[in-house]
Parts: sequence; C-alpha cells; structure tokens
Amino acid sequence: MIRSALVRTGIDSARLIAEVSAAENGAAVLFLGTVRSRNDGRDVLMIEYSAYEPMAEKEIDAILHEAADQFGVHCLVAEHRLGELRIGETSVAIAAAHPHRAPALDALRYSIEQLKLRAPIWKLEHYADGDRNWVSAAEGKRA
Amino acid sequence: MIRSALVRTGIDSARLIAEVSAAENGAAVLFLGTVRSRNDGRDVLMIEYSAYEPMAEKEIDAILHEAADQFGVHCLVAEHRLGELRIGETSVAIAAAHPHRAPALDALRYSIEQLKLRAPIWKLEHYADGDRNWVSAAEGKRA
Amino acid sequence: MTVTLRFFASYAESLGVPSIELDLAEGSTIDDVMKAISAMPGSGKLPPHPLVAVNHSYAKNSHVLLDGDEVALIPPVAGG
Amino acid sequence: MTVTLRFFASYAESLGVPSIELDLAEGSTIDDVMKAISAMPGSGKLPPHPLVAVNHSYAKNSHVLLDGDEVALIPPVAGG
Repeated sequence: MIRSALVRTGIDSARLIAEVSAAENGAAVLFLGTVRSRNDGRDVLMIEYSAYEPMAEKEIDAILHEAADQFGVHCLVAEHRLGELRIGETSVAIAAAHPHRAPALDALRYSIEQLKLRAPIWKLEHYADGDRNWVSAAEGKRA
Repeated sequence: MIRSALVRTGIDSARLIAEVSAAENGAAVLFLGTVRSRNDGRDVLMIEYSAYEPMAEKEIDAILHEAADQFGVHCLVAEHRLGELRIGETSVAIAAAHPHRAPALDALRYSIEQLKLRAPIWKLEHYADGDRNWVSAAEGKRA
Repeated sequence: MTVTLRFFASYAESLGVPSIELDLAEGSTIDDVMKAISAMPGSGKLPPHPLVAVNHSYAKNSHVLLDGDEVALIPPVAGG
Repeated sequence: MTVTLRFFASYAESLGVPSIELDLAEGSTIDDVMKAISAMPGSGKLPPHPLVAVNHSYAKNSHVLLDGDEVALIPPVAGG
C-alpha cells in the first residue's frame, strides 16, 4: 500500500507506522522532519510551509512509486504538512516496511532525499529578530 | 543522550522518538524490527528471544557510542526485547535524531546492522508444524 | 491561445501576483513565456533560468505549449 | 585457577548445561578451554571454532585466561 498526502493538521507518526506494518514485514522504518530552533545560525520562531499543491501531491506520489519499483518496497506512506509550524512540530513523515531491513531503509532514504529535491514545497522562516526568509536548499545545510 | 536496554515488556516506539527529539534536531528516524509470520518459507507462530544479557547490554551500548562518534549523532536510543514474542510484536527499536537527516539515517543503519552482527542474542523460532529452530544469521535472509 | 501562469513563494512576492493569464501565438514555448515574464514589474528579482512546470510536471524551456496549459515557475524548493 | 564457562542457546542444548566451572593450569588460553570442552558429552554438535567471549568481550583463541574469568561460547547471533 502506497499513499501520500499534504495535510494541514498534526502528523500522527504512530498511525503511519501502523499503516505500513504487516505480518510478513520484519522491518519498519520512519523518518520525521521537524522544525528546528536554529537554521544557518539564526533563531527560528516559526515556519510557514506552502506548496504548489496538485504538483506536490503528484511528485511525492511519483517518488514513492519509484522507491517501490527500485527497492521492492510496497508498504510506503508519506505525509507533508503545510501551514504554520512551530519548533519541534513534524513537517514531514515517511514510513516504510518490508520483510527485510535493507530495502526498507533504502526506500526511506530515497523517498526523503527525492522529496526534498523535487517536491514543489517552500518554507518561509520567521526569526526571533523579526526578519523572515524564503529558505532554499542551496543556502546552507538542510535537515 | 545515548541509552540502550534489554526489556521484557512491549517496546513503546513513540517514547523512543520523544527521547531523541530536541529543538535543534531537524530529523528523527526510527527502526523497528518485528516478528515476521514467515521465515525461510516456514510459518512462524512465536519466537523466543534470549541473550547473554550483560554482554548484550555492553555490546549494544558500545555500538551506539561507535555510531555517535562516527556520525556525530548524540541522540540515540535502542531497546531489544527478550522472552516470548508473537507475530507483529516489536523485537528491537532504535531511534536517532540529529539537526540533519543524513547523519541520523547513517547512525540508524550502522546501529541496527552492528547489533544484528554482534549482540549475543538468539532466537528460537516455533513453527506451525510443531518444529522449532535456533535461527542464525547465516541461514537465509534476515529482517 | 491562452495559458495560465502561476507564481509561488518568493517569485509570487517579487512579481506581486500569484497568477496571470497570458495570450500566446500557437507553437509558443516556455522560452516565449519567459520573455513575456521579463516585461513584468519585479521580474528582475527572478533568476535568469527558473525551473518551470507545465501541467504539474517539470518541463524544458523548449517545451511547446498548448491552449489551456498551466505553466508554473518553481522557486528553489525547500520541502521536508 | 578456575574459570566459569557459559553456554547459550543451541550450544547449551547440545552440551546439556548452561554453565560449568573448569580448573585450568596458570597461563591457559581459550584453546585449552576448547580442548576441555571437546571432552564433554554433546560437544560433537558444536562447530570446530565457535566464537568466544571473555568477561563480556569477544576474544581470540590465544587469549590468556586469569583466575575467575567468565568464558562464554557464543552461538551464531540472531538479534534484531
């Protein structure tokens, strides 16, 4: 079962794990991206996530299907949150499960890396000093 | 914070994620090993996990510290369950968190792979046909 | 023919609008759209070759457009 | 001197005991322990060179033992 969604309320990571779990799967893995308190040396107060929604949905779905084909992992779900997020809140969650650990870990890594490269999603960081900035992958390190 | 334990009751993976989470960490990852319904083509009813407990504790703790040193990941916890486990129950959980995703994923993978190679833990599989077998890593694929 | 242009995030802020309709000659490409955008106020803040999507898929600048296409300029993404 | 031998999982089943005390000459190594074990009933089911730990750490067969050491034979592990 492969599923992805853009959501506007809190992501329930336990539900995602439950969704990919199955009696034949010996390994389940989870990635959670959360809003960090500091980015490039600045104190972050809040992040606004926005997306080109129909394209982001299509792109994330395509990524999960690529991971499924490439690694044979057919239990794979992803949710990305949009809207205003505070420090520590989960912005993205991906869960994968497989009879064996290596494909599950490979599919998880592929999915989060491709999502960060390709999904048309943007974040506007608001800082403690009142400034705000559209963050791009090219600027500094990313979570 | 690095912590590991052998436990005899259900593993609470949400608590492990909470344990590694921190405001500066942008990525949290989780590995769950669960009891599979089939192994090497046989229907599994139940697995009994046993360990050379003081050595397993020492070895798992050493593995987490190696991962911490190698990948700079200092939020890392692992629990391995012992006793009788049914299909779908979690036998091992490892959680890691870091400001960035790559070290968290690397530390997670290193920890589970080394644990499976080095921790003196054994499983006695009980099958639907009444047979039982000490499983070893050398026999067939592993989760 | 007419295509819809969509702008997001920093590009929407630079151009001051999230979306416009654009009339183009048949056979126009994304390159032609980029020329039209370069006449818009605020377009100087955009990079010379932004990523572009047509109907929700990334597309090359030589991509030939059809009536009704949705053309989106995609700022550097930052999901996750 | 005396060392404690510990057996686990399939090895404990093969040898029929989880643990024995073994008297050894000073300067004995794990190789000497393996010779003693080979005289035990059921030892034929063990592999010729099982993994060994001394005081909770993996050790080589040339490892020289001390009085009171705990020597464990480690069957193929299967954690996770």
